[in-house]
Amino acid sequence: MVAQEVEKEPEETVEIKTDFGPPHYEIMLHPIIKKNYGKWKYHEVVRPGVIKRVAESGDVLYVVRFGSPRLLSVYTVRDICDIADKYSDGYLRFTSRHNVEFFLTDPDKIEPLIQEVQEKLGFPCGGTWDATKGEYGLSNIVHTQGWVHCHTPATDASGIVKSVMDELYDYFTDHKLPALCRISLACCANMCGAVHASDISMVGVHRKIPKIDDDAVRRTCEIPSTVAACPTGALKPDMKRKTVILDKDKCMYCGNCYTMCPGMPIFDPENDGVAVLVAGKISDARYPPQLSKVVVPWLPNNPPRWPEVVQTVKKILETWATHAEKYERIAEWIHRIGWERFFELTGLEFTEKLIDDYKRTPYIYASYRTSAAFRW
Amino acid sequence: MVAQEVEKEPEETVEIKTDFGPPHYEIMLHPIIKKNYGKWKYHEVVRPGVIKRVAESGDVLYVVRFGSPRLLSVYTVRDICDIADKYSDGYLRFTSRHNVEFFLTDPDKIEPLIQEVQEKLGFPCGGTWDATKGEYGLSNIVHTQGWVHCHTPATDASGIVKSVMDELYDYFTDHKLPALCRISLACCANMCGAVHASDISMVGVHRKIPKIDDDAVRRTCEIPSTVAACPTGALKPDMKRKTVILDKDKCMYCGNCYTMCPGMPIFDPENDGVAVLVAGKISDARYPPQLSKVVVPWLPNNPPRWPEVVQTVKKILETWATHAEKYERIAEWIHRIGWERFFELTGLEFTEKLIDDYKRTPYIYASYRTSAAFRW
Amino acid sequence: MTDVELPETPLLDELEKGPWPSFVKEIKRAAIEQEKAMKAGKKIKLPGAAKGLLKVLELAYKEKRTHWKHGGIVAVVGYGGGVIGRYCDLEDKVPEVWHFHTMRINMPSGWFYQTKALRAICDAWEKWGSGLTNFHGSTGDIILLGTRTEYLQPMANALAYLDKLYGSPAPFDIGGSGSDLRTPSACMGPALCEFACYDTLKACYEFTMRYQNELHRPMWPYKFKIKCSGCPNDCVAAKARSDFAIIGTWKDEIQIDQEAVKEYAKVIDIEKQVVKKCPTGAISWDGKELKIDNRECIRCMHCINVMPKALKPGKERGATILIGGKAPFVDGAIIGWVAIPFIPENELIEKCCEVLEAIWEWWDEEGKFRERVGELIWRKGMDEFLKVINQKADVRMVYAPRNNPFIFWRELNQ
Amino acid sequence: MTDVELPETPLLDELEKGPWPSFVKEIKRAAIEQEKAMKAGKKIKLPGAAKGLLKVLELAYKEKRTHWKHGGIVAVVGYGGGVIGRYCDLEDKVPEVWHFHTMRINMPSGWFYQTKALRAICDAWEKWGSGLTNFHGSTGDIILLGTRTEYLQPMANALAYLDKLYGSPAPFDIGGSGSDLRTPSACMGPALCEFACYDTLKACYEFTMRYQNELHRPMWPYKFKIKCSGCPNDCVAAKARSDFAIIGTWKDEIQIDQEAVKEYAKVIDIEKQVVKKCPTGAISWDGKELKIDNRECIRCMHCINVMPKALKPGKERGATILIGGKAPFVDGAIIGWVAIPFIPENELIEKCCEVLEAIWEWWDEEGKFRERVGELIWRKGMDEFLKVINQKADVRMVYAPRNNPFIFWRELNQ
Ligand code: SRM
Ligand code: SRM
Ligand code: SRM
Ligand code: SRM
Ligand code: SF4
Ligand code: SF4
Ligand code: SF4
Ligand code: SF4
Ligand code: SF4
Ligand code: SF4
Ligand code: SF4
Ligand code: SF4
Repeated sequence: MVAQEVEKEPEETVEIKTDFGPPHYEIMLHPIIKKNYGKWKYHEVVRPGVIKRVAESGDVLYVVRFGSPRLLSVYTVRDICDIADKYSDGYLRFTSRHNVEFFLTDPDKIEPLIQEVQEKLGFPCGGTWDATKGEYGLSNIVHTQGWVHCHTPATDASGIVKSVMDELYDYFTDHKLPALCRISLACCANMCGAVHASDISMVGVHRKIPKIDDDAVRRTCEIPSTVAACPTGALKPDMKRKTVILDKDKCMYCGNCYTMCPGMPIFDPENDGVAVLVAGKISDARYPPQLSKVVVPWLPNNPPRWPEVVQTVKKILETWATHAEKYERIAEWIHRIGWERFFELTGLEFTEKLIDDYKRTPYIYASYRTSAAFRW
Repeated sequence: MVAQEVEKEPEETVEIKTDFGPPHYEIMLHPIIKKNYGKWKYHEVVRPGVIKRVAESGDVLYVVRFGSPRLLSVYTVRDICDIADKYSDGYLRFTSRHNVEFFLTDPDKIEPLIQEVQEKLGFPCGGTWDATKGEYGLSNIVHTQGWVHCHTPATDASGIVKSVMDELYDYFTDHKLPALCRISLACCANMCGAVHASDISMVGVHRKIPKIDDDAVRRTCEIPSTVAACPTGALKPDMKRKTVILDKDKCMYCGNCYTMCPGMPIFDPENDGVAVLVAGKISDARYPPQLSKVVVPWLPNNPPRWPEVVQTVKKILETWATHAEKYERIAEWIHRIGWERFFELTGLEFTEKLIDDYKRTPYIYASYRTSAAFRW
Repeated sequence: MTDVELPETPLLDELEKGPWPSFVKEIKRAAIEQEKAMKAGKKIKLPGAAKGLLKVLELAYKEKRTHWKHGGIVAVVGYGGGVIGRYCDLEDKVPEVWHFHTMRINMPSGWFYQTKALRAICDAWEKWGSGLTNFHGSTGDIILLGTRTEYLQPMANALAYLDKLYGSPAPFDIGGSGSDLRTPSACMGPALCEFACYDTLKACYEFTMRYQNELHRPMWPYKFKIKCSGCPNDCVAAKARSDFAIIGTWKDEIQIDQEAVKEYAKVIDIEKQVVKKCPTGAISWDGKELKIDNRECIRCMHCINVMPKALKPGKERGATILIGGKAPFVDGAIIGWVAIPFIPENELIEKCCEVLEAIWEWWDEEGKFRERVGELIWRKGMDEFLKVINQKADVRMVYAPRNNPFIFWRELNQ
Repeated sequence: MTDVELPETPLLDELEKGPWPSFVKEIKRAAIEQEKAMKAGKKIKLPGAAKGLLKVLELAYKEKRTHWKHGGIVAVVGYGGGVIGRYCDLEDKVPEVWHFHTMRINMPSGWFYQTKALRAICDAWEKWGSGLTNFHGSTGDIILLGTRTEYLQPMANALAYLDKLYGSPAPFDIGGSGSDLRTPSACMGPALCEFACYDTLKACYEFTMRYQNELHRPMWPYKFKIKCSGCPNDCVAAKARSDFAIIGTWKDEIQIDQEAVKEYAKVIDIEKQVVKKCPTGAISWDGKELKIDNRECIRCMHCINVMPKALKPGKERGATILIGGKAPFVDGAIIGWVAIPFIPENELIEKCCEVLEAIWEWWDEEGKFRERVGELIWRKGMDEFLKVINQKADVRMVYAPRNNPFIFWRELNQ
């Protein structure tokens, strides 16, 4: 006991402190940002990855953006800090799509910064867009844990993202797209990557019913809540045997039951895979927000580089980029050309799998306004 | 017995004959129509109510349309026949909106025909439109039985139709509207008038729960099918008392149960009334078919002339007619100006009653294509 | 006329005023003339019915409620449908209309008539019924409004022998009601309209004749309606009002008569009225030539509607089938949706029959009591429905693909 | 670097290739550097975790399946959420990552940092965890990926005293997980963006601070997310990804600097890029003056986005609240819909708190287990919801009014 006490770390002896909350954002703001907070006049895109921000005060700040793998070792984070200290007065931020941004006041430092980041971190400069010109870069892919950390994935996250971004790299570093295009990935239908409203998205899908391990169910699961978790009513309690019974015709392999009950794992190496969705949108710009639509119901898991998924995403992106008008996001483009043409141009096949048969969402939703766009 | 047999009518002695079907349409066709069947070249609207049809053969037929009250005594039908014999070679037709049409080969007979119909029948010539010029007449109101014959109405049909058409008479006899406008009426939510896809429609609505007469239920109703008929699950069987129990919070006064079971009448003189819907559309022209939308949840039954209903319909029609562009039907007009403006311009009030909360229709329907408009 | 005494109807009298033709006048006319005819020695079985209706209706107007009661089952021999039973809840007060059943009579395709046929119907109904009609009911039938149970059969017989007994060019048969095939209807189509992409009258007639049994003997979960429109203008509102809508259309190029376009250009603003209004921007007009990019055209009809002399549907004609249209009970109002994007004209009737029969068999087996076919498809899924009708999925069946990945892979889980 | 031995990972190695930065490199780097640091005498509690992850991940790639198991409940003292428990099903083979729990750390509003803060986190996590992070998780937290149960508390303490123990400018607190308020997030808003219609960072911070209890102690039917976007561009995807989305907007007229418009006219095609793309056709441009019919403008942002120097949101600013956004389980994916069309900027935070509290109380009482608030509203009706939040119905809450007349008139039936 004594020996142990001697070894205690400071973290083991402090008093428990709770509910103090995150740091106040103000202390995290670069002085120029703090000074001009709420008083920015306009911005201009200087080159892919570099946004010049001009304040009413006349102050100018260059925000320089770099792609990140999101999964970072603390050693790389420290390298990032070194660079921020050197170029950015010790301040930086991350974007909502996990890119890193540095703040420069001296335009002459932009090129050296880009050089140094590329050399030290290997992070590309880009991910921005220039709405004035109507020229768009592709940004980072919002994604999830996959095989790195989660227990329900039907596919990996980081590996596909890496493979897709390798293939679409030039779209990140340059402004070659006609409009905003947001790509997202979620490794299961829980959709932590919020792929349900992205221009292009990939979602891990299971295709086999969960394997019920009666023993494990008995040991680890609360049967009523497991049964209740099934959206399609495919599960029934078997009170006698203290387990659950599955109606395989009703199951749509969502894995919801597995989330509630470890006793019914749903993964299946050969049948799990990736569905591809398109035409989601969130901003109110021009066209109201849209849910993503499934255009490929399943592609195989083919690690380490998922060529089928990568090529499908690329094909969609490039078909769109070739045919769309300026500012026409995928949803808007398809709205103009029709879904008939979308399938024709991309060469994807429309099958009965793509006709919605998920009946739980009530039609009332179709009448609710999902945008802040209105007349007064 | 013998006496009775002597009195028998011919209809009482013939052999029963079934399933011979309606007359073949060909024998009902005017000779010019028969000759040019499928070989019409084009039409032209000569004046409101008169369509000149030109065949590839060069034949010309004038189709002259008259408004009808639909409810006709056999004596009036005979008068119509007299006129058809005189002007139209013994042929005539009715339109899908219950107007009467005569066929003339001699344009000089048009005016005399119109005169004679007006004098003898009091039917106005009109109900047509001229798509070339983009000038539209209002046609007859498709409607239902109401208090004349049905057992479930929440309002009358013919009385409101007469009152509305009296008020909008000039729109029938002239081409004063910017686009097609179809008005329909159904006296209950069964919607026999198919008001669910009309530019303007009136539908009778109940607002009180059915009055359960346990005795009558016992005598006249099949309890399981009555319970099953309720769309909202408001009814439960009371097996002991052999009747049904109603959850008044779930009931939306649809009268579906009353259709199944005479023991629970739903009418209520003071609370029954008329809802007004707008912006339905059926044709594929320009804009896809649309379901009608409720814009006034209730107006009182105020017979014999329902001034509140008449004025509301008129207000909507004229507001639209004043503001819409050519070819812009109500749905299209509102699509352009926004529902905000619709309520503002018409002075109607938007309340929570107009927000959909009928959850039975599945959202999948929102993705099904309800038109024949596609690309090949 | 006024030697016949009518009940006092101060409220209804208000509806005799005004320019639009009055249904009250019609009821009064029937009341008066039928009585006069009887007095004049004509055989009239139900004198006073129209008068009775006036009384009941006046009371309804006063009390703001109906006085009609459920019908119960009334029918004619051999048929299960076609009659709507109706009783009055004022039996003592207005015995004339205690029974007041409606008969639905199958109209000819397109509502075309010879006067001889109409006169015959009038004569028979003057005798056996109230003398009141609807031309037409909103499904399309001739509606004979109000008679007694015992006169249903003779009236049906009168119609069945309308040619022999009343000089009609053909007899008339009963229409649909109850859980059966309802009387199919059709727009005037090729009879009068240059837009018709298939023969609507013929199709309607064929279906009616082929399915006499289905029409006359309710034996399904619920009603089923067929309507035939010759083009996407849909003048019989088939998309909204029939479970099975046959909408004429075409696949190839709109036929253009450039000379005729130039004629129109003299009287209308083609740019504004046609080019700008095309929903897909498929049209261009340089003042000399009208060009249509037929790959972009969605066959909405607008340009053709505006310039019927200059434009015509293409030559590769046929029809689209929309399924499920209906009123809001129980699962909500449905405008039918695409079940078959295109059937060529020459295969149309046969193909429709094949599909109809497959649907009915399935619905008969799977449908719940009072479940329309559209609702059954919602419940079972388009997947199963497409198997039933033996069709492949087509993107034209949807406005957009599904928004969720909750796809059934039943073939992998057998 | 290579004096540390790494497991063989031929599949993962493929993902070190290619131009995009590699997460595999990151894992390897952590494996190597953590071991080196330990060898160099640094206190490292969990050496080999990253190496373990490499092994597990390689196997996952080979077998095409995850090797992670359900977490069970792991937590830190005083908190119910913020930790995702995770175990590996290869306990024997890879004991290094048998426990591999994630900690969610509440980031500062807008993801702004001083390097000092980041370095401090790195130092603490190098010691107590795998040395692997996500900057950031997709809810917005800093994700600390992988540690053992017994190190959760010391790491939480390290963060709570990050200022004192590691020289951070401020301590860091745990974020949300489980059935609680999730860590709110905000777009950069006024910190960098000229479009911000309210102070997103402040709002986000205020909510976070006021609802520490709700954030840290799961006690609701399910999760609840708040996101703050400064304008309708919605750069934190609040509409789709939060139950309660606060979207900045304005009510009055777009501010126009005509001179700046002319400048833009020199470099872009205003007619094509701005006028034609306005969804309501509210803009006109005659080469000299840009006119906006603000009655027609729906504040979609497009014109402002294209010409930020020339156009600005109006002066009467505030926000729209959209309710219900979420992923597809159970009742389907939801993009939130309008609950409150407009709250003026100066009332925004208080009003939101009032509404949030009302919603939570109701949801807590009425919500089923694992029912998101949007789903509860679908179940109960907007009618009831509007009473809960004390709002009047507004046509801006819907794209269109209802299509059926099945309206509840409960007030008449009490
Ligand atoms: C930095 C960031 C906000 C943050 O707090 O982190 C941001 C920053 C800007 N956004 Fe954004 N947006 C950011 C995520 C988003 C998102 C969310 C997302 O991607 O998940 C959206 C909604 C996406 C959607 O609709 O699906 C988003 C939709 C927009 C739009 C709408 C564009 C459109 O045409 O629909 C604009 C307007 C525009 O294009 O100028 C916009 C405009 C901008 C501007 C121009 C605002 C400004 O005045 O500074 C910023 C710089 C754009 C650039 O890169 O050139 N931002 N922006 C986010 C960058 C993510 C990244 O690293 O790529
Ligand atoms: C870590 C994270 C993904 C990531 O890599 O970024 C994540 C990871 C998990 N999410 Fe998530 N969700 C994460 C953001 C989201 C988002 C996006 C967002 O918040 O913007 C969503 C969609 C939006 C929403 O809330 O609907 C999301 C929707 C879900 C759902 C489905 C919820 C639903 O109502 O449909 C589940 C299922 C559940 O709650 O059981 C889920 C459940 C999970 C669990 C806890 C799986 C589970 O059931 O145990 C995952 C743990 C993974 C792991 O092993 O670490 N996660 N999850 C994100 C949280 C990081 C952070 O705190 O910053
Ligand atoms: C006679 C009738 C068909 C029949 O078999 O009975 C008919 C006849 C014609 N319709 Fe129709 N339509 C008839 C009911 C309909 C209906 C059904 C209804 O009203 O319930 C519709 C669908 C209504 C809807 O969309 O809600 C209908 C939508 C059209 C349209 C589409 C107009 C639009 O802009 O949406 C056209 C095209 C046009 O305007 O020329 C059309 C065009 C025509 C043309 C021009 C076709 C032709 O070449 O002859 C006909 C004469 C129009 C005129 O009056 O000037 N017809 N038309 C019906 C007359 C009813 C009446 O008495 O008023
Ligand atoms: C007579 C007619 C109205 C009219 O005045 O024109 C009519 C009258 C009745 N309809 Fe209808 N329907 C009539 C056309 C329609 C239409 C329109 C159509 O066919 O184009 C519809 C909407 C389309 C549809 O089928 O959905 C229609 C939808 C209904 C419904 C609701 C069906 C549904 O699935 O939602 C009912 C309720 C029922 O079946 O119990 C109904 C029930 C009834 C009943 C039988 C009431 C009942 O439950 O007993 C009515 C008898 C009235 C009476 O006393 O004579 N009627 N009914 C129409 C038939 C005349 C004819 O044969 O030509
Ligand atoms: S999307 Fe599914 S598998 Fe991926 S992190 Fe979220 S819960 Fe886990
Ligand atoms: S996987 Fe989904 S649908 Fe299948 S049983 Fe589990 S919860 Fe139900
Ligand atoms: S709408 Fe209703 S009340 Fe009117 S005729 Fe049809 S069933 Fe009867
Ligand atoms: S009126 Fe309609 S909702 Fe009410 S109990 Fe009857 S069937 Fe149910
Ligand atoms: S539907 Fe078409 S073919 Fe039939 S009448 Fe109308 S316009 Fe003519
Ligand atoms: S039919 Fe309609 S879509 Fe086709 S060219 Fe004419 S207006 Fe355009
Ligand atoms: S949401 Fe609006 S205010 Fe916030 S960063 Fe994006 S553009 Fe700027
Ligand atoms: S904000 Fe959008 S709607 Fe308003 S004027 Fe600009 S482009 Fe048009």
